[in-house]
Amino acid sequence: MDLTFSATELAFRDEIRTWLRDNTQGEDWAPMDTEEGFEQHRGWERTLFDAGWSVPNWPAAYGGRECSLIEWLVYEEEYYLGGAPGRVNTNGITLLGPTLFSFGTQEQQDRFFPKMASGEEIWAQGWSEPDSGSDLASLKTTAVRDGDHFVVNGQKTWCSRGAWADWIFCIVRTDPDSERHRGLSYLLVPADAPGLTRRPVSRLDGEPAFAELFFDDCRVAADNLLGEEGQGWGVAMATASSERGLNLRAPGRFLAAATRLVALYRSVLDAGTVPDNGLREQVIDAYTDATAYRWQVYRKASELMHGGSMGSEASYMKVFWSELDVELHATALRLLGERGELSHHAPLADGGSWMTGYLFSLSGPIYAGTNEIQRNIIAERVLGLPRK
Amino acid sequence: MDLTFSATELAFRDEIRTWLRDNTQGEDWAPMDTEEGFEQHRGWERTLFDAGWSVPNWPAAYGGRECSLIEWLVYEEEYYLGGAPGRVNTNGITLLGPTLFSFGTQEQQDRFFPKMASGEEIWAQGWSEPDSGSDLASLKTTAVRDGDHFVVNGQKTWCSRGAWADWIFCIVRTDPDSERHRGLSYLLVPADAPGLTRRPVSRLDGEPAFAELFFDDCRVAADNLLGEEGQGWGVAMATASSERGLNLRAPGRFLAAATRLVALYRSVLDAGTVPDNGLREQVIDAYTDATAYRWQVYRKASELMHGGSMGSEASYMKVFWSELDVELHATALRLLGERGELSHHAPLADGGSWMTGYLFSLSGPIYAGTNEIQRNIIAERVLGLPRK
Amino acid sequence: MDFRFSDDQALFAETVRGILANECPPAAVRTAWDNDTGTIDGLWSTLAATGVVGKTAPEDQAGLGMGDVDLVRIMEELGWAACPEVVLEHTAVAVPLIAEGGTVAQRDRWLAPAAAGDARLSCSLGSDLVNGAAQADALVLRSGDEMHLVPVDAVDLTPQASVDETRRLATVAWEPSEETRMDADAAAIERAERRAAVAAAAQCVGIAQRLLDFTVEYVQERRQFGSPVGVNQAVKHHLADVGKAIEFARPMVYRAGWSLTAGAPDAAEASSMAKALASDAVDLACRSSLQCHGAIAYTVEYDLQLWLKRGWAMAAAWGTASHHRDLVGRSLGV
Amino acid sequence: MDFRFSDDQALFAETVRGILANECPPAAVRTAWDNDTGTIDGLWSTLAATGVVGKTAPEDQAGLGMGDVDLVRIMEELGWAACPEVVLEHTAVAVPLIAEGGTVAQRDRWLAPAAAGDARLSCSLGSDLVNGAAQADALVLRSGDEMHLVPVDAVDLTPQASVDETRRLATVAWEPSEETRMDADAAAIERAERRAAVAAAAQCVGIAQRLLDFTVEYVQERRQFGSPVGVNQAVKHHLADVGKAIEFARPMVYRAGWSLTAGAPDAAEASSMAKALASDAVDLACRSSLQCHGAIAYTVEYDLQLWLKRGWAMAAAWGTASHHRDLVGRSLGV
Repeated sequence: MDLTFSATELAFRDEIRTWLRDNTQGEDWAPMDTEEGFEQHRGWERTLFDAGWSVPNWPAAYGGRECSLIEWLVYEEEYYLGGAPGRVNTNGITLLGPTLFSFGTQEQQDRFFPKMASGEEIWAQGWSEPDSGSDLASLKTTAVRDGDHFVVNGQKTWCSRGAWADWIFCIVRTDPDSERHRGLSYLLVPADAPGLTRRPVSRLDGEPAFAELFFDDCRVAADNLLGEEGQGWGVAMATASSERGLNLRAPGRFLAAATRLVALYRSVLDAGTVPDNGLREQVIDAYTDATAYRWQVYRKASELMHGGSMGSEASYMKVFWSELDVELHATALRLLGERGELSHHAPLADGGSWMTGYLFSLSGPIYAGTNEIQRNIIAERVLGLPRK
Repeated sequence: MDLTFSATELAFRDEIRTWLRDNTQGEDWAPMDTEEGFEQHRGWERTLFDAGWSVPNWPAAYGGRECSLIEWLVYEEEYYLGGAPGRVNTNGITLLGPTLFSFGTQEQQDRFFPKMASGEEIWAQGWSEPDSGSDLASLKTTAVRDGDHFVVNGQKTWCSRGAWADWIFCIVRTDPDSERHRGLSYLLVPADAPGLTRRPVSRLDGEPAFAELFFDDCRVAADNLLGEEGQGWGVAMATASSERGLNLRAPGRFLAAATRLVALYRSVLDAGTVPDNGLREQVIDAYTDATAYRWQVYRKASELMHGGSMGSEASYMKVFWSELDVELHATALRLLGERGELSHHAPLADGGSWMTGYLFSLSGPIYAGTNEIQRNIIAERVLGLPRK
Repeated sequence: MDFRFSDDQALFAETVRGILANECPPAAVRTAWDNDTGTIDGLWSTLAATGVVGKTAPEDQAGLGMGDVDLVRIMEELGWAACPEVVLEHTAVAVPLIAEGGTVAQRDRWLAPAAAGDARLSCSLGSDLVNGAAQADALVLRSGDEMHLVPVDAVDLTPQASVDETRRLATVAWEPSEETRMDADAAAIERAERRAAVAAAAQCVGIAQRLLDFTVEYVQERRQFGSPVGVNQAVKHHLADVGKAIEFARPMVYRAGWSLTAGAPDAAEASSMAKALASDAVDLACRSSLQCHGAIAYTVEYDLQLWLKRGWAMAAAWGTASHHRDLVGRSLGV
Repeated sequence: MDFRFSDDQALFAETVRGILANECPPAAVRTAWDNDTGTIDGLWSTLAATGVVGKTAPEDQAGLGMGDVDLVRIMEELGWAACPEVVLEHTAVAVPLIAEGGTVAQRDRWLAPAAAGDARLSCSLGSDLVNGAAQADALVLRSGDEMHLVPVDAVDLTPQASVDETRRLATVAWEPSEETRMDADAAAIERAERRAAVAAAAQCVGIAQRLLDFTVEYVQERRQFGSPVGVNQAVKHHLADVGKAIEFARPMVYRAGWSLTAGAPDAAEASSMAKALASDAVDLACRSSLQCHGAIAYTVEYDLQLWLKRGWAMAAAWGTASHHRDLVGRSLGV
């Protein structure tokens, strides 16, 4: 065990820190899920890409710098502590990206990765359907082969960033007679495909961050199949448990938020408005949990870099970071007292609202498999409790 | 709504308060579940009985004073705030008692109630079996009719106060071919019945508070059947949901404990050993919850006194008081810091140990139906969620 | 000791529930999200005509002369319906404070119109934020140890957006003067704070109950993996815990309302306990109802959000659980 | 940055695990409950022979000269086995403190025998209670800002019963003198406090893991309503939460051990975070394992109680979670 950052890792840290300091000054960021904000954030993706900081852990051929997993964690810490804007192409880079590396053909990788890295093509996820949320395997959207195309019919929903995305990665049923996990395929769909209609849906914070997608004899080139036809479930599950996927969410965001929370507590304490109970402990807990999450991630990364794998234990990660995030923001609201209800539109909220962050955090225990399902996975697959 | 205590209720309060003050001085109480303590507590039952304070809500004919439910709650509050010793015959008076009122024959009531009230006969509950805990209906102990007797064979366990009790109220299978809830009967068994062997089992605190009961062709007079043969499940369930049963546990105990907790916090605060975080809030929460429980119980009592009934909502009560009790004691242990681990045998624990109270509290979420089962009942029978 | 509401009290609450069912369904609440006033057309008049608005005004000023214990069930119903009208600010806080601590001129000028609903009042007892200030005719405002009654045309308002867009909050710039000053002493101000806490607590209980009702219905109907979502024990236990939180906050709220009306010695402690428990209950109800719904409830199109956002707002308004716990601690001497 | 233990570290922990499986099964722990010493016959000698007891003593004093990062896995194993020997007090706290802050005479007198296990030490850094004092040859004790090393025949002990009867606690009456005084300065004492916290945290993690292992096995086997108890989602989620608490306490403990050995700037903060998380983890493990067992675990006959009581004791010993959170808060400036 050696928890010293190496000279290489430290140099890497200095480089990203300096670059961020020099490149994140002065701009006001519109919310990402407005039309204006979406394009503004797309521009930021390009800025990152041009400097080689969009996908630092990717191969150089696709705009990366092939950094190690540890360096990627360092990058993420610096990114959030530096207050840089959110990444509008996260769904592409962290969800589809690893899957495309594993299952994509050379042609597909060459076609999609450069534009994904530069933000020229922003990706959204089209998995859920109105009747298929937690129970994804019940999905009904069909894609029937017709020559060198698939003809897609059905409806997708809760498609994050779907209102303005350029491409959507979908799971569809290519064998109409199949049931449950069989007969599904993973299909990459251009947002301008004929027969695809999008309806923006406003998220809890009022921004149109979701879309409903209506496929009406929508034709998609068969080249856009990712993995084998009928093997979509396996491809999708690889995404979910990928070591660089959502479940190994970098600790930088939570450390940055916990640091902001500590600062908020100090400012409220100085103003004399914080009652002398529970809140101090909650602030300390949030900071402690963010730190524990940090070391857990570094530990897992060390194992992954040396041949380890992370299967169902990823569910521990997802439950922990998502509930930490909710508690952290709930504590901030308590600290704000009666001002806690203000939205980010309120002048008193000073441009950044903890309520908005709280609303965002509340999606964590729901998406990518609810925390109830994650706990089932922990109990059954990590601890070995009986399923039935 | 009128939450003023009436003149009668206030006079009642004064009377019990004065009597307790005059009659609880100076005696050292051995733990109830030791042989010595058991007899000492039996003597206290007699003292209460002689003064008319053993079963104040019972008919005068059996030693009560026919007080109202509200007065009984007042009595319990005074009892616990006055620091009077625990009631060794609680299982008889509060669990079997209401059932015997509902299902007992006149002869049975005349036979059992006076000695129950005076402590001459202490009762224990013989329901659970090694393979039948939460799933009580799977019990296997049989009682086969033989003339005017039943012949009982089988094993009971977790029989609280069973080591020295005089009588045990049991559920047994009188129809050996029956399954689940059918074919059960409720049988009152004298502890000296031939063929009954008892083995004391030490509780977590080391006191032999449980017994295992072994029935080996044990003969019990058929007169001791409570309710109809084969209807034992219904009789047992009436016990569990009785308005004066365990689920309407009087708030006095928790109010008294919360008051002690506040005093502990003050003393620790004065000594300067309590860190400035969470603990104050936990103390306030415990006191608040005990108060909320108090008003909830008075509210339910008001409804019950005027024709209302409490069915499955009793599960709310059981979950609330049992978890309040655990949290309250856990908070005390945190306040005690490194002294929290001391048992009541330690001189520094000053004769009364919060750890011992904590151990006791931990049985609350387990017995009389685990809190997991209570929450199922709430969801299914109060809220109407589907069973399957 | 009898904890049951009188028949009159129960009947009044039922009447209010009926009115709100007609005039304050979710679609109507949505109009208040989008319109200029944050209120529902005609609802204030109906509530005034029924006696809700003037319930606490003195009988010689066209009111019903009733107390907090008469209000708690009504406040629950207002919460249950997510009613956006400023009944809390007007009826539970401003009117009783003017009745108790207004000058003769203030009482004569405002009480009768307020009781009739012809004048609309809002108030702050110390918070920066005043709800519905722009729609009010006058505001009850605090300046240090004094309370003032200020016509709305004498103040400058800066709108402050709430997460709940029916709550038209504003910060207020104004000048205290001898003319605006009320006679209310510290004890009267403290009673007003308790009234606000209890009324807000009752609304929280109602909001929490609605969130629970909504969610119970959803998990009975929504099917995943071939069964209703509600068969899952995790869902059952989430909702049982919400039910428990409501079940034990409610009698505390009733007790606090009674203690305020009766002047019982536990009035201060009980009202803070009530708001602490009710804020926690609605907070839990928000979180668990959202979680048990899943993504469907994470949109503004689905009606649950109306109660989620009212719940978050009311959990904070008139004192967070932390604030009221602190007050309980002070009264316990810790 | 590499978070993996070295092969040597892993192998040593495996060796200790094997020894404890042989010499410290539940039946042996029960002998320590009942006998005069609170220890298991021969186990101390075995641990000494293996190098556990002398692991932290300087190499020139017959020790292995290792640091906290080398101890954490061993401490976990001691917790997992509910080992009643005073390795924490002796090896993790007393020996390093004497090595660092003992006088030359004290070092010469005590370190070599302590490293060999021939002398047994216990200690307090401020607590009233000293574990295993009567069985020790000398005690490291605090008097204000000073540390003293006192032969046990120079103190008066009053036994203080712990809920865990293998923990033979005592209060100590003694007279500080020039002869007993150590050279340890404030920094050395603080390092000792951190070492104790990290070692105790590691034991808590091991105890919690054993409680979880025990309970997983039980709920797989115990049947009610025709199925294993473990099919119930409530049981699954209780145990998933225990697993989560352990999973996130463990790397924090490892980090704290490394930071102490490396003298990293986060050593104080990390060790308090570690003990806070580990105390909470073992506390949750105690409560949930008891609850998932039900009545069977509520007896002294069933082995779970050995870990429950060790768990409650170690959650409190060397600083409760509340105490260590307070220290974290101070280091954060709040």
